[in-house]
Amino acid sequence: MSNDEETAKADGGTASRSETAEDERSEEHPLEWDEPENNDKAPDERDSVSHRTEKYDDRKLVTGQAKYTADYEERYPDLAYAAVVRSDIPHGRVTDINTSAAEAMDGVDAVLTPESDAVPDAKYTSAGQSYPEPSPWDMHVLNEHVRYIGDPIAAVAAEDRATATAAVESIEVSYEKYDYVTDPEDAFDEDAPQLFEDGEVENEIVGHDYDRNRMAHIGGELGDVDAALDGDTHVHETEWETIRQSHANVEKHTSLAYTNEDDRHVLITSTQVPNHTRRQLAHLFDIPIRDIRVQKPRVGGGFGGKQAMVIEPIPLALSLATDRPVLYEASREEEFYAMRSRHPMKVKAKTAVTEDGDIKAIDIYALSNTGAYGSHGMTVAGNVGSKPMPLYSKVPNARFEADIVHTNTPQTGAMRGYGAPQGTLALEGHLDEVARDLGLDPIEFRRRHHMEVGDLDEIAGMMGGEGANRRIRSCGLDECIERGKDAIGYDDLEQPDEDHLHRGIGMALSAQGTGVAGDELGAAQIMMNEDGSFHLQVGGVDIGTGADTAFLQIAAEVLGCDEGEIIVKSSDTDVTPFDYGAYASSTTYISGMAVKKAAEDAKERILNWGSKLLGEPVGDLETGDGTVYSEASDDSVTLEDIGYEAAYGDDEREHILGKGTHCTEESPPPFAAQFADVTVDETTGEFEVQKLVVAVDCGVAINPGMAEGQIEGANHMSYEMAVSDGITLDDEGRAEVADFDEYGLPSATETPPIESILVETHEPTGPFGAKSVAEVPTNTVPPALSNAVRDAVGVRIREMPITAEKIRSKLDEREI
Amino acid sequence: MPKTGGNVVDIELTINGERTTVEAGSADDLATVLRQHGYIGVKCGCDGGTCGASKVFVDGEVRMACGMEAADADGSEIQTVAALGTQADLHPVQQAFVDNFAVQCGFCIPGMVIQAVALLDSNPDPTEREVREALDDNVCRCTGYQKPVEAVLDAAERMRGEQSVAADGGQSVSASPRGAESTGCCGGGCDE
Amino acid sequence: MEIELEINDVEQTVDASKSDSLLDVLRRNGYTGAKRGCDTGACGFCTVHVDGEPVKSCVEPVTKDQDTSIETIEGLGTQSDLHPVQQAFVDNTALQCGFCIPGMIMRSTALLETNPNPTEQEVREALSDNLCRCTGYKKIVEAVLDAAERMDSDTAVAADGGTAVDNDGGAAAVTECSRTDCGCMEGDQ
Amino acid sequence: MSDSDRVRETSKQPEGTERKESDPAEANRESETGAAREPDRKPESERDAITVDEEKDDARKIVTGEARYTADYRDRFPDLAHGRVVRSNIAHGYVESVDTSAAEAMDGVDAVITPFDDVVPDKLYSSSGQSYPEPSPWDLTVLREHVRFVGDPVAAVAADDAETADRAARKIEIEYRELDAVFDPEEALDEDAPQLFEADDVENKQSGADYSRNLESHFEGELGDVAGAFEQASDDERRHVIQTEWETPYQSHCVPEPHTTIAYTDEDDRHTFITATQVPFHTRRQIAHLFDVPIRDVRVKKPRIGAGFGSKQEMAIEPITFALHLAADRPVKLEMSRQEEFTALRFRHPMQMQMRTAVTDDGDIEAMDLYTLSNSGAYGTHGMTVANNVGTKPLPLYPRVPNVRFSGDVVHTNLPMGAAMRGYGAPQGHFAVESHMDEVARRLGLDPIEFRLQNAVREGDLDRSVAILKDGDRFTRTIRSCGIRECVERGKEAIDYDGIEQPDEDHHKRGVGMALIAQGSGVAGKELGAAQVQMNEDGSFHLQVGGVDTGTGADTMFSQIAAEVLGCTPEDVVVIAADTDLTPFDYGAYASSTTYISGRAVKNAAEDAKERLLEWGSRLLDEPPKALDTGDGCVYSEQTGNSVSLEEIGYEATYGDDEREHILGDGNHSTDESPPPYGAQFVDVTVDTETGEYELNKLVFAADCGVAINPALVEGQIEGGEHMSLEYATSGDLTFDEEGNPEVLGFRQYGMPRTTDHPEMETVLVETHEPTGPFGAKSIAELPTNGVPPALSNAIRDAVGVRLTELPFTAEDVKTALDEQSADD
Repeated sequence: MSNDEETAKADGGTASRSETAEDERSEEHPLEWDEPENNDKAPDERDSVSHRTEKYDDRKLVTGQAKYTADYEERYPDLAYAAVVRSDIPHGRVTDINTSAAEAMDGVDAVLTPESDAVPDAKYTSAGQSYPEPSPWDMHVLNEHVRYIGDPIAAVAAEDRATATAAVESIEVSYEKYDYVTDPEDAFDEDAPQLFEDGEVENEIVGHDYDRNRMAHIGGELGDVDAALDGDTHVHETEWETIRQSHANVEKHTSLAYTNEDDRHVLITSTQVPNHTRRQLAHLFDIPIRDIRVQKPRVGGGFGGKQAMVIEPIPLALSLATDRPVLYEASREEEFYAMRSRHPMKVKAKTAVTEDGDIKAIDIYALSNTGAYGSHGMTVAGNVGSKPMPLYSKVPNARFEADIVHTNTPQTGAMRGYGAPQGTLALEGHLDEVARDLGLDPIEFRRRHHMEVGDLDEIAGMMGGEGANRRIRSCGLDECIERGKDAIGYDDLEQPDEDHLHRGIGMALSAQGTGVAGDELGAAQIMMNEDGSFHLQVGGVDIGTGADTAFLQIAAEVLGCDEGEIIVKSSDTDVTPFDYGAYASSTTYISGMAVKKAAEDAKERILNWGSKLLGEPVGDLETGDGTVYSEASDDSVTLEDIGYEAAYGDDEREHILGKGTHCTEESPPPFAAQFADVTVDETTGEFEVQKLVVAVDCGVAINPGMAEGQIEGANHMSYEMAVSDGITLDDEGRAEVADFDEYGLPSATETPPIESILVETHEPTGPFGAKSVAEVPTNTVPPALSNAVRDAVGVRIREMPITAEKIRSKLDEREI
Repeated sequence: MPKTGGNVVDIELTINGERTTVEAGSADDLATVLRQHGYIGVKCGCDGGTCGASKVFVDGEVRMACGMEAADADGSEIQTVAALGTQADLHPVQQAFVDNFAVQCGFCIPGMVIQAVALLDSNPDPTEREVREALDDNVCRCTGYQKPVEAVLDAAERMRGEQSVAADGGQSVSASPRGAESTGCCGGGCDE
Repeated sequence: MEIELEINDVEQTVDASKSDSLLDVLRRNGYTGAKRGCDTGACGFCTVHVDGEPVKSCVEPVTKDQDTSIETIEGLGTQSDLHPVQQAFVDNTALQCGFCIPGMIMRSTALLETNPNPTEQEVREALSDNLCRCTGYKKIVEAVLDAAERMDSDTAVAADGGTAVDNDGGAAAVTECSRTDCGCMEGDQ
Repeated sequence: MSDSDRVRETSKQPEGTERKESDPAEANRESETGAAREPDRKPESERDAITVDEEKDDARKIVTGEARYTADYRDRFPDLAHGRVVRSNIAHGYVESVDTSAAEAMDGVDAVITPFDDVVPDKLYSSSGQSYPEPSPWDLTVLREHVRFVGDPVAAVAADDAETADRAARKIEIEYRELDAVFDPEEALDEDAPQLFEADDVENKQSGADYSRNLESHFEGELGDVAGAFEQASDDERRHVIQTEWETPYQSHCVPEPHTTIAYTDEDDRHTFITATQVPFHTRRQIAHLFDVPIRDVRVKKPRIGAGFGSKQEMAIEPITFALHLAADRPVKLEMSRQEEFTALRFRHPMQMQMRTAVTDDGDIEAMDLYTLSNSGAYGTHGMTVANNVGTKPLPLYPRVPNVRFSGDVVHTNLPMGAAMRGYGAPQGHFAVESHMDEVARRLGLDPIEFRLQNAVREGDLDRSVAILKDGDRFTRTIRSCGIRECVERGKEAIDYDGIEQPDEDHHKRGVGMALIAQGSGVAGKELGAAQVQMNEDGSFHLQVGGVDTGTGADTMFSQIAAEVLGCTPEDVVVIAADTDLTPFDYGAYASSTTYISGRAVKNAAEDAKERLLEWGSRLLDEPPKALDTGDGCVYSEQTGNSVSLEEIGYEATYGDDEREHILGDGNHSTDESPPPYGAQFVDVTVDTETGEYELNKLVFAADCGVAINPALVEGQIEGGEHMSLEYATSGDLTFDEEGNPEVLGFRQYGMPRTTDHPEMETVLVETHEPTGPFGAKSIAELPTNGVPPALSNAIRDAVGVRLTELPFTAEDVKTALDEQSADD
């Protein structure tokens, strides 16, 4: 979506459910998808997809042989190491940088400041989104105007890490200090210290008002919410608050930059978005895109933190300045205060519900604290509404608005769930509260309103324009709820023997998307070797999820060979076709479909050769078991025979190639039903989560083992949002967390058992029926746990994290 | 050539059975030194002994190599994950991690595997709780610990030889992308 | 043993054994521009300058080079700022596989140092110890003569490393030649 | 009637081959040969990126020493081991035992391998680097128990450094049981001669093999009735039968970069070779066969390579390197010494040829009969196919001769291995045919040039002699481009043929000789190239192509062809080539196929992408695609003059609001065509009749290679080819003692011409348009390798009247001939 369109929507874009328009929309969003026959395979027809195929890089990973960025160190004997000087004041202007001591040190190769020639002074956004980015260009690589404790000011390259660190410590920075503001509500005040001058920012976002520190305002409405709220209904209003969560990637942000003998500027970097990084670097350094190569090796977790081009410009600038390879590996401390985090938000939910329990209107407002810079500020806030609200697509009136505000606090960015966790907490906590207030069963209450197959989801389109309306063609919500209930033992919950212990179950639903509707692109190429094996080149990015393995399975299913016969090469901008990258849960759906198309393109040629060799028409032939076989005659020819014949045959020869590119307006939601079983000690407020159950409809799981892994990992992250403080800040906005010790990442003992349930549906627009899975289970534990505590002891915690103290104090309040 | 700070000292180590003298900066941590000598299976996820990714055996004890000065390891025997199994011939713990999809990004896995091996060495039949406790200082951001815990329990069974899985190397797993190496679970490691 | 020498103006101490040639030591220390073609001093691919003199480094015992100053191909120009001899080789398409070229260029720069205005025959004689298997030497000899013109007749060209050269094989650089009798325009036809 | 119809009619498709109809690539090509529309044919004014002297894309890194050849990757492998090969020092025998204990006991030795080790495959294979199944016998093993020449590899060592490897290699003791050896090919054919192979020592035997007579292959083919024609001629005094004999020596490729390979297995278990090879894909296949690993697990990467000239078509050292790597379990580099290059690697086959013609008084050739006896050396790689080319390359110069016979024997001796070398039999064949033609003319009193032009090929001729050894007419070819007469005319002018002045000194005699030359463009019906194009959002492109640049500038040529199609600059095309994991398939750089086959695949891929560009252009300009074309970095409309830049298209396709697409193109090319490039070689020589010494005053080569994609690079090919041809004529030879020990061990003993040995050279490019080639191009690289021996023989004949028939020509040879001549007088 372009910013212009966004502007139109901000100016009071409203939509209404007119019956006459429905027919047209049906044409635009048909229920029956023109799905190729081979896309819908019964389980027993699947040779590769929905098998628990071993993740292809697992053996390297468990033997320690896999190479992450820092492991390429040994290849570069003249490698230099980078370290960065960062602001230690929340707001101000750098008046002087004394680098003389650093420059005089032995082993220091370069010291860069904002003044240095090698440091670009162009404005940019680190967002790692498509072009033009729906994020403001408000950053510099190194900064004179610093806006939070952690803003980069100077950078050093030295012979070894210790020297680099020592050099950084020797650099003295003088500042003119400015007033600062760390609370978003305060920042919104007209008299608050201002982070950006009006006009200072390029590529400004809709609704910006920098005089009030607002980087964006968005909103959309379906029907007439105010009329519904004024009507004869119960109006409930609740307010929710979420934490500043750290991605806590186990592998820190790491980039290695060098220029090779072909004058190619190469970055080996731990990124989710190689192609966007390439484009952004080209912009920033004024280098042609074609001269930059971004290679993604194994990545130690991304979760959105590596969608941002957080550190790459620094090693590249240092490498250009020193004419040698430079490695920058952020410290763990920097990870917590100077990289990215989840936007902390305050979210208000309001509903109008009839006596009978019909929801007439949902109204959500979010105030998002984007921190010092605006990357992903608008789009994350948008998802607070556009991800959870469509769950209740049958509700006639809906409205969403958000303000995104700057404070002098660390930068936020994309993080798994991408606004949906904040929105899901508010909506799913709110609906639970409404149900209990009205004396309705919280699950049945939701069932009356939730999405079904055939629904036209206009809430998703409420903010993106009608083009973003979508038809729901797969929905396993009912089964998710049923199987989740079974697994958690919903109907036969036993209370503990001790009187002061109370057990309760909470539930929450969630929906996500599968890629950014209408703003994705994936592409793939396949080359057949003469022995019947294949090389698959795909832009898609595996950040540890197993995407490469999913690609292999999809290709193998089409080509009729074993996954081991395919060598995958992904995420190298010099070699692999284009891809938007690993974000928005797009990889299986978009890049996977591109792989499928490329494989089908190659298969067409394979069948052609099969036809030539078997003397039978292409229409009678199919691939399978490493052969092309005829269903009519039962004859077959191996892929190896075809490979040799095509490469070396006497008649015409051909290198069998396939190519595929995929984009779509579709973004079908995967669904989740989360259950949390909690026991609360009413005397202390302490609670223990016995079990988490999450049932997910991700369409057809290409690899159930990997899909379960995604669900469990996401649920763990979601659990952290419910019970951990996240990154806390002091009065100046300084992160109080410097290491894992101080960060509340639940450990193995602190994490409850997580049961993941896969509910298979068939999504006709996805490769072999697949939808996304990686994000949806990130959204659900905070509301489910809040609901469970409410169920157990009757008190409601709305401000995350849920702690014994908060429960205790609510219980105390209630007693009073 | 070491890229180190501080005075250079010679340290005698036996790494994965091989005696060697390495040069190290006096202030270097053991993880840095091991990585410089090609033992890249030792990962650095934090800056000093909190995340567990750098776990190795030092004289049989599990230590976070990044939280230990290399000089303090002088004269000791080190085992890294590289000493356990090869890709074609995995240690049963490694095999169980693979078969149970306990690996996503994999950055924490070498430390996790080392810790699991240590656990099963002292406690061949741990409870789930004991496994969780043993892995308590291994930070994992991808898996929610669910599958790693299952993998360790599975490995325990395999190593005790109690389950048929141990003999056929993970029956539930279809053909591995690398071919059929997964048959024969541990290449003899079962006997340990 | 340790040998102290200066390589491309950087003083270095390198480890070496008595049997090492200068070429062994250079390549081991990352100066791979000098190529190994015969190990007997017969092909010239390994030519570098030792104290300004062209030397076949594969038959030069490195022990001889204590305290000398070595210049290798890496010490001339960079890809974006070529030495005029390098520029002339590029512009005259005087290279194919390129394996002999570093030695050829080092030999040529030595020649032009002592004889800035050589005849074709002098160029041929100077290069007669440097073998080339791809080019038939024609374009190489032309390149060296061209480089001599550039360096001799118009320092402006030499100074800016031939940035004025366009795609058509380098004729543009010599348009700045002010002499009328030098024959440099012949290359233009 | 279109040209293509005519072609099909005249070339008489054999019954039942519907191939051409079912082949879209062929159909495409044939429609392009149609006179009405030939999108390939661009007048000079319309060419943007082709026929331009584009700077060679690696030139700057080469002149700064930054280009990386295989050995320069050593710093990427901190634990690299260095290999060394132990070779047989007897010409023929069996290895009885190998004592490796002393070597193994040395510090720093990582592995020692012998033919008896498990890690060393004992399979038979051919190192030929040809397509599959190789037209070469499988008669080699990686290390050899049965050694057949001085230089056969017996054992190998890997050690921490090269010096240790050297010392260890010297400590390996080998005991042999010696066998009788044979060094002369004629003697080898004798039934009583020592026999190199038992019949079951060889798999994949070639036609006519008879190992009891050391015969690797025998072949023959005939057009018309040769015996009848000679019989008729011998009975007719207006007809003449003339027979001549010719002999050629071993020639060394003298590759500047010795054969070098690094083999390692990466963390993905990919067996990887960084290797100086002309044939990455054939090497991959051969390695997989030999070591019984899947093709998919092998990766072959070609970095910059220090030329090949055919010697790196051979998989000569990769298997030993890989075996050492497996044994040492670390990366291993094996780099040949120059002495090994001169004694143990590969060479041009020495040959003896007989040529006989029947000619009328008027100079019409009625029959030709050519026989060659090729010395294949100890093994048979390329034995048959090189010998085949002795006839099938030069005989098509005279396709109108009605009766033609060509036959040959390829024989083993206990000498080094003949193999592919630039020219590939054609230098030997041209020496025989073109010297013979000159001799015929002079004996008949005809002008040697006019005599040849009277009989020489013309555009539109149907050439059957190229397929004389094949069954059926499939490879009979129609000549669609032929500039041979213009080559002769302009060559004459350049050498000043009509204005030669004799020297003042009486004993100095000056003469000019000429030879016509033809080659092919790829192996007809046995080539495949493929390419992929990816567009970046800024309007630049990545081109992935299997084609192999061995220093010729092929990568640059690819970028020019792609740029011409896509309408961008060559700089905007980033080329990634010759890496079996990344680039599409290619047969490799041999048989002068790269421009014609791989270049055409690049063109097809670019056109595939261009179709999408025009589609996007159409969308953005709102005009139909067929009104649009690419150029100047734009898609533009000829009708409206509107245009949209490739960058705009790139951004729109990648990030646009509507549907998006990564613009990709792929292309394949295979063909039965192999159009000959033509040339005329002129040599101006002065002979000292007192001493026999001679001096070359000038060489002129006029070439018709169709449209030269990059004229400066083409000139480079010609000058370099002539250099090699000059060596062949004047100075290159290998000699052996009576026990088969090599006497030439390095450049010092081998007569490779130096700068001062080179006469003035002048190159003339004659442009024709070959409709089957990319933008009209044919091949160039091999053509100029063929001309100097016959042209010099003819020039000396012209100057002093004597005929030299054995290469190389020494002053003594001339003197002896002059003495014989005066004795005859």
